[in-house]
Amino acid sequence: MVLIYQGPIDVDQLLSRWYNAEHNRNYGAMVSFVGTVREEGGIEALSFDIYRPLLEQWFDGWKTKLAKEGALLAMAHSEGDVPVHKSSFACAIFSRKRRVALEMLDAFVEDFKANAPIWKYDVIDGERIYAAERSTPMAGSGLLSKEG
Amino acid sequence: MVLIYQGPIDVDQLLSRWYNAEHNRNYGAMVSFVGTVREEGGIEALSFDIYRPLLEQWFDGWKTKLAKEGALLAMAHSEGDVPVHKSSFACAIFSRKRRVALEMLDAFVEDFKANAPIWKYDVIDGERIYAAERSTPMAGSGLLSKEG
Amino acid sequence: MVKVEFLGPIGKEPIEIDAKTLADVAEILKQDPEIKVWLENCAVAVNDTMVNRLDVELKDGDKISLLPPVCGG
Amino acid sequence: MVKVEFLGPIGKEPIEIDAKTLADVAEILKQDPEIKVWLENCAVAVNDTMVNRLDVELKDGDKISLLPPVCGG
Repeated sequence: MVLIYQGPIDVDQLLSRWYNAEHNRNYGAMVSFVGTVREEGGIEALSFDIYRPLLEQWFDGWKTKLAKEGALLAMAHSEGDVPVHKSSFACAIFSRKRRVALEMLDAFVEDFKANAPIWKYDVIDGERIYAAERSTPMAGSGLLSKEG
Repeated sequence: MVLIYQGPIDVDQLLSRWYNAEHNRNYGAMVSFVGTVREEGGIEALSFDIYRPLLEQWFDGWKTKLAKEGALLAMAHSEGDVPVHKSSFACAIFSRKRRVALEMLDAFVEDFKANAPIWKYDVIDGERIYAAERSTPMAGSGLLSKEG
Repeated sequence: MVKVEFLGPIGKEPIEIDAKTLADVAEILKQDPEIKVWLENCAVAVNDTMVNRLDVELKDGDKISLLPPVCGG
Repeated sequence: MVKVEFLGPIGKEPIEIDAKTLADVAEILKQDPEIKVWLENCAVAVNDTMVNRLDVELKDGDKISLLPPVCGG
């Protein structure tokens, strides 16, 4: 299951929780990624909407894929506002040997960016503005604009 | 500088230290790798020798390389014995955008395995046995066996 | 009747419409200019399963979700 | 005199020898069967700089390090 935080992720507590839950299960490698809100374009925060049912499905697909390689996947994401310099996304992969974890982290994060049902908004002067230019149409987009 | 621990790394404290030192310097991505001693082959621990002067040089080379990409590198390693299920190696890369950090983590860890001047021993029944089969000759090995 | 929900930034309340297939849904949604502009970039799920065919048959109570371009992290 | 040190698992105390180049060092080390077996897999540093030529000239007090196969992490 994806851990959903209302607002920023408590990264210290989260990485510690993941490491301590798994490091004695004989995994040799833990890789992790933490995404932090950058101060740019005059934003005071980013804000996120999540569609949980499809996020869970998408995540379960990856969990199953990694389990076949003997690896374990964990993920957390924020909902609502996350101020600059706070973190909104974290994931970790545990595997027996390093190779699987290192390769899969990159693939997972890229697919996350393209296909996780999460929407991002810039918060400027208290206003929430959809980050349209930085967003990616999901696989299969445009179905309903086709001529029947 | 590489952080050298005598014995196991305190991973919670270390990741927290790295994250908190850097997350408000406007890096958008932190990736990390933690290597943990696996229980296999009847070992009770791994043990490590480090040649610090060359480790620092090797590490500084990578730090400079990453700095050119706007990224920051941190690393810790154990010296002496590290019991099974404890961690002996950790590194983290911070970068503005995720791509540099994700790509460089893999490249750094692979080069670390091949060229960091660290020697590994299995500890079995209190005896320290060089892990010859898992070790890699460094670049340029064999120079002194050449016919002059 | 099927329910159509508009996720994320589309910012529109769900609607109920009469439709036998996704092609019917497409025809109806194209009539609302505010929604029409989103269709080209939206992916579609029926009862929380992603779909990529217009001839998907719908039954009473089905839920259709429109998913605009995403950007997590 | 130059100092030769044997790192990691070679497990031998440093020695001092007379040598003008690394080729001289190679000749001398090959005479010790215990060391000879390591030479094929050892990299070499002079004063903590990795080297890959036998004609490197040595001066009094230089430190030569033999680095056997590594395995960090």
